[in-house]
Amino acid sequence: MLVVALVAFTLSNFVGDPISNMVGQEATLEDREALREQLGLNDPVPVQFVRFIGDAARGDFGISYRLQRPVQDLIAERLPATLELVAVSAVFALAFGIPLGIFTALYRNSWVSRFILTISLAGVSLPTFVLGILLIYVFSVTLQWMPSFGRGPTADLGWWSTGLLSFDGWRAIIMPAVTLGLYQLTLILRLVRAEMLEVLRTDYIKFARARGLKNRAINFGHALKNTLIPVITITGLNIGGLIAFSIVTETVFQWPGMGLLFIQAVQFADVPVMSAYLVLASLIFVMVNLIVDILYVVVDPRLRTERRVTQRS
Amino acid sequence: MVALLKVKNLRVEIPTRRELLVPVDDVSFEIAPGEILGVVGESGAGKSLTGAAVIGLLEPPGRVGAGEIHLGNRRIDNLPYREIRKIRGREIGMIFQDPLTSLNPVYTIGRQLIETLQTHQDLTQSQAKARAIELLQEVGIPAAAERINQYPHQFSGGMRQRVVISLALANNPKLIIADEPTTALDVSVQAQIIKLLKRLAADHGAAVMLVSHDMGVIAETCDRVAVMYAGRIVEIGEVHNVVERPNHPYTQGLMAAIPRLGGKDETLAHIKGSMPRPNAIPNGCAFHPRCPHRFKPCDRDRPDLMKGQGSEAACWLLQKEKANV
Amino acid sequence: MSDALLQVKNLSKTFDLTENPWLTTATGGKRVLLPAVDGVSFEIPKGKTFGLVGESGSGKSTVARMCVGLLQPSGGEIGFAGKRVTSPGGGRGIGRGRLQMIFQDPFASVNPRWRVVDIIREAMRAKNLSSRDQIARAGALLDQVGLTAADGEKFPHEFSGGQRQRISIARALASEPEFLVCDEPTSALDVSVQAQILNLMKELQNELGLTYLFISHDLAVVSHVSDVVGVMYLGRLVEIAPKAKLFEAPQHPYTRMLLEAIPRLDLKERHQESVVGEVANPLNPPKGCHYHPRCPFADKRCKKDDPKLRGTDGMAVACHGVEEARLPAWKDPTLQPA
Amino acid sequence: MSEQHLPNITLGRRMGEAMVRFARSDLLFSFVRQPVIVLAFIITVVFVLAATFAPLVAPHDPFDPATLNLMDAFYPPAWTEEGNESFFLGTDNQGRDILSTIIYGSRISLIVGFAAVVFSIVLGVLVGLLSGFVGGWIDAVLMRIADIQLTIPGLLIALLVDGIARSALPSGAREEIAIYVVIFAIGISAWPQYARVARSGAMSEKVKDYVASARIIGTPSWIILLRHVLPNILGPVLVLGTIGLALAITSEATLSFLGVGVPPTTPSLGTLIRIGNDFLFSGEWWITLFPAAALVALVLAVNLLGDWLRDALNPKLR
Repeated sequence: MLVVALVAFTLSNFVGDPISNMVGQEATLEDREALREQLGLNDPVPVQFVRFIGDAARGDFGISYRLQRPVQDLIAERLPATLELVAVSAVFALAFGIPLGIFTALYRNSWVSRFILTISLAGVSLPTFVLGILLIYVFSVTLQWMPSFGRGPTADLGWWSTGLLSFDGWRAIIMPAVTLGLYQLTLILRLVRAEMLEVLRTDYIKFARARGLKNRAINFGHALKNTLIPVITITGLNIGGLIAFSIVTETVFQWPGMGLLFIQAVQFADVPVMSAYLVLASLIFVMVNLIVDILYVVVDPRLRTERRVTQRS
Repeated sequence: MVALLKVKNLRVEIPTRRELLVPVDDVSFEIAPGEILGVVGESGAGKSLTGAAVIGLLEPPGRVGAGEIHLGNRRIDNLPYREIRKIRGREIGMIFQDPLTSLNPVYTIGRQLIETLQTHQDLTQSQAKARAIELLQEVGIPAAAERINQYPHQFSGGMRQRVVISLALANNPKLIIADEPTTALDVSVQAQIIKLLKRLAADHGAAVMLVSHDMGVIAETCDRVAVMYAGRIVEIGEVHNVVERPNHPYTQGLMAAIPRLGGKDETLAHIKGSMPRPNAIPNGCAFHPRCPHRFKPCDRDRPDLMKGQGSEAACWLLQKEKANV
Repeated sequence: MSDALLQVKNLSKTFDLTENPWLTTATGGKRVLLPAVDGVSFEIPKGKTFGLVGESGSGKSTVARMCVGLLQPSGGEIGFAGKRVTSPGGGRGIGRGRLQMIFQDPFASVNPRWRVVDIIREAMRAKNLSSRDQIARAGALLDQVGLTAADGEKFPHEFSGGQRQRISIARALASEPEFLVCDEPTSALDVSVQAQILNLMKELQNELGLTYLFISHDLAVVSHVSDVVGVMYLGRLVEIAPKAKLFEAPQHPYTRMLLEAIPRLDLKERHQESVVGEVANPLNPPKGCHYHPRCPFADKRCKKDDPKLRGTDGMAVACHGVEEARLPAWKDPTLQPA
Repeated sequence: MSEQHLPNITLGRRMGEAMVRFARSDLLFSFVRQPVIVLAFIITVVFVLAATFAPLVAPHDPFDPATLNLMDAFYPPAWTEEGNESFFLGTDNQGRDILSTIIYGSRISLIVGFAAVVFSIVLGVLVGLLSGFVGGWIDAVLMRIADIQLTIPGLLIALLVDGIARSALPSGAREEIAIYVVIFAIGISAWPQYARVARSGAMSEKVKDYVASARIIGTPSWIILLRHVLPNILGPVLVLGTIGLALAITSEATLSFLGVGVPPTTPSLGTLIRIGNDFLFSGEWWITLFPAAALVALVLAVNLLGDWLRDALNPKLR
């Protein structure tokens, strides 16, 4: 976290000169100096950093240079859109990725599996934005079934505005979510398959077969649980990937989320927004990692008791 | 006595991209109820594949290419999956080499035992649990009632192998196939596991097929022994006959190559060369290129098992003697 | 002893297995220490074979690796040809190439991507030989270990396990060593191939006057090749004796137990009452005599005091029971079928 | 020492033998058995050749203002009714030939992809070898850095590096070095993967006995590292590199699509798609869909090769 805060802070210090972005060419030198003072840009660097940390902890990231509004308000507006998109994509990726992975591992020589695998490789090779463009071209431009941009109507639940309560909202989220989730789906599919094949080759699976256990019990009782242990880590890492690629998806679909905010901020060197985004994103990464670690302990009993050290003779 | 297990002309094939490998060929043997048969051989002899073929667990693309396997009155090598599954664990139990990897690390040993019991027997959860504790006690695990809730990694190597044995014996199988059950263990633990295995087989009246590379383990444990070389049985007979008066030149070489405790400083007798790879098994008697006694027929015709002194061996030398008499 | 080629005195090695050393030190946590070797002493006279036997966790391989300088001892010293070896590296301290090692796994002990001839020539770096001479010598070495010079052009995967072990031996001989450390050289081999390698090693010893430190878990193999045998248990040497003595009249209860446990061709029924328990976790060895929890003769003193290795005439044993002469005489299991 | 080890007489013979070994190997066998892989290989070769000889192959030079004519703008592909014979895949808003821009664009994409992968392999393998071989605190520090970076998605890293580099540099230099910035950004975002593979390889190799044997002989550590350890870990690294190439090409396209990659003056496939995207709704689909198809074909082909290579080199999967 601290590292990210430092990066974000460094960013705000060295990336361009915000003053020239905020004021026009015709501003006088005095105006600029006054603004500098007001923003605290003349203080020593460590002081600025401490202030930055303190402000960030309170959720205060300053004022957007471009939009002239407090960053936290902008984020609060945009956060629900991105989180909804990421959540729907993640559910989509897991709900299809894991079962398909298991299927292709168990029936690895059937033509259906080979077909799924070939398709999945295409999925890996299809860059997110290309997929988005294709979907828009087919379903919005040609068939006109789906909206090509935006979230559709949203409903406010306190500070959270959701698009998931209306049919149009769902219609709007399907294409972005598929776009964002497909790459992760293929990754999860291939990972589950590889892990499952690995587990199915182990001695304890062979021993389970030798005890006459039913296939169902072996595949879903014994093999699956061992398969999921590494899958949890990768899925955790992939939540980060989803957040990163939401930038791309939001750009393609003009989805009013944080990613779009960020990429616009990058183009305008709107530093407060950029650093706020980074801090928030890394906060999410850290939380996801924590959850992954906890899940790990729940799934794997070996981590619950003290580690046994293997010895060398 | 009627044999419990009858293996007739078993042939195991593994098709590869380049050729058809035949790592086990024309293997026949019988095991009587309560008998312990040792299958001994060096790596690549096909002894483990023979064991796997009996219980129907050859790894694809390996398959039984020819021959028959009978358990009791029933032929079991051509059964559909549903039927052979019911035999595994119920009528044939199997023990693998490495106790560290034979148990599923994410489930308690109790769960694995109970699952095995309930798969084959109509038991309630509490009945199965009670039986599981009994089984653990039987294999010599102290404080079984508490340890049943522990995970495999909480057991030592020897204790884990005891758990593996209790799992294999859970449903009182008539036949136990033990594939190198002590190879991964220290000598002192090995001695205990062998003793346990012998005692349990006797108590349960089960027949045992003990696959091992260690002639010492076989000699201590078994009633009869089959010596395998390059996928075939080259000699079979009572253990003491095979150990003391081996008929096949390979068995003779093998026995002479084993260093004896406190033996004198003499050079060990040794067989030249090594076991052929399964894609290069010589014609005729597979052992002939290494055999010090080979003569005319050896590189042409494959010898069948023939009656010798004490044991049967697949060697033309026996035929020659008979012919000469 | 002046005729000893290798002298090991009070050798110890402790591995620090602490997961996160800084954090542990900073927080005052307890370090995880593995006392792999604890005060081991022995000598090997020139031209002889010293066998070291023990079960897993006994520390025998660690001793081997310290002798050739692969591991730095935590305590004690190693002397070679009268000189104290302080620095590691089979040789910088001793003079390159005078000590060599043969390893257990024939598949890991040669680089799979090198040709056999290059594998052997690597060991000749220290000798100033021309390429031609190196190749000629590599061929001669291959010949000596029962392969042919033409085999030098092949890659390791074209050889069987036994043949690879021969390559390993040829490589070890390339630097004309006086001393070979053999760490379970035949454990991965089949019996018939094991006999070939053991015979080869004996021949080479006779021809070249080599001295061996031979390590194995297999008592029978050790008894076959060694002049003197040392038995290790959980990092300590518990008994040293000339081979014949050790197998005829073992003193330490652990040695006796091993002799009872080892399977034999010649008997089916015998007594094995003392064969109980398993080697304790080396991270946390029992107090006093490490063997006391498994020993039928253990008393209070055994649980408290470490026994010292004592003896005369090249025989020594570390056992309070032997010292107090309260152990029964050894009954060979062969003579006393139960 | 290798040169001295291998006299010239045997070198030729050894190369001959190596060819024979390759011809008999399982690798070639599994290659010719799978037509899809052969096709992927052909596609990749075609792309590489076309990109290398772009000035010779491309029908037009899309970046020579002298040959551009705005009158040629928005021609659809040649086979449609309004198509123009000389512009096979049509033209864009400035009258540039789409086929030519794709060829030149692939050139940029491939250069960036290759350079980024080479950069991250060199960096990653260096770090990984050092980390795995030396161990101790060096390992702890390096791997902690890699772990931290791994939790942050590569795209975000690349965006960040790209953003910092852009604003830190004088605006005049931006255009010229933009391509190097992109290479650096993508390369730096991928090194931890190679570092991890190299490290685990180095760790498993260094405890093998052939390394111990070399130590006993007195071989210096750096020779052990280069001559013993490195060749034995290169296989998995190269497999990862092939898949990494596909990923790098994708990343470059994504960055360019977001407008922070290579500049529009020397457009890559991603830039072309970005430009064309604006015309998608007005019906000029060919401007964006053809570059997109080219990109997908290239990435898919490389991915197929990488996937096959991984399976073919992994003995467990046979």
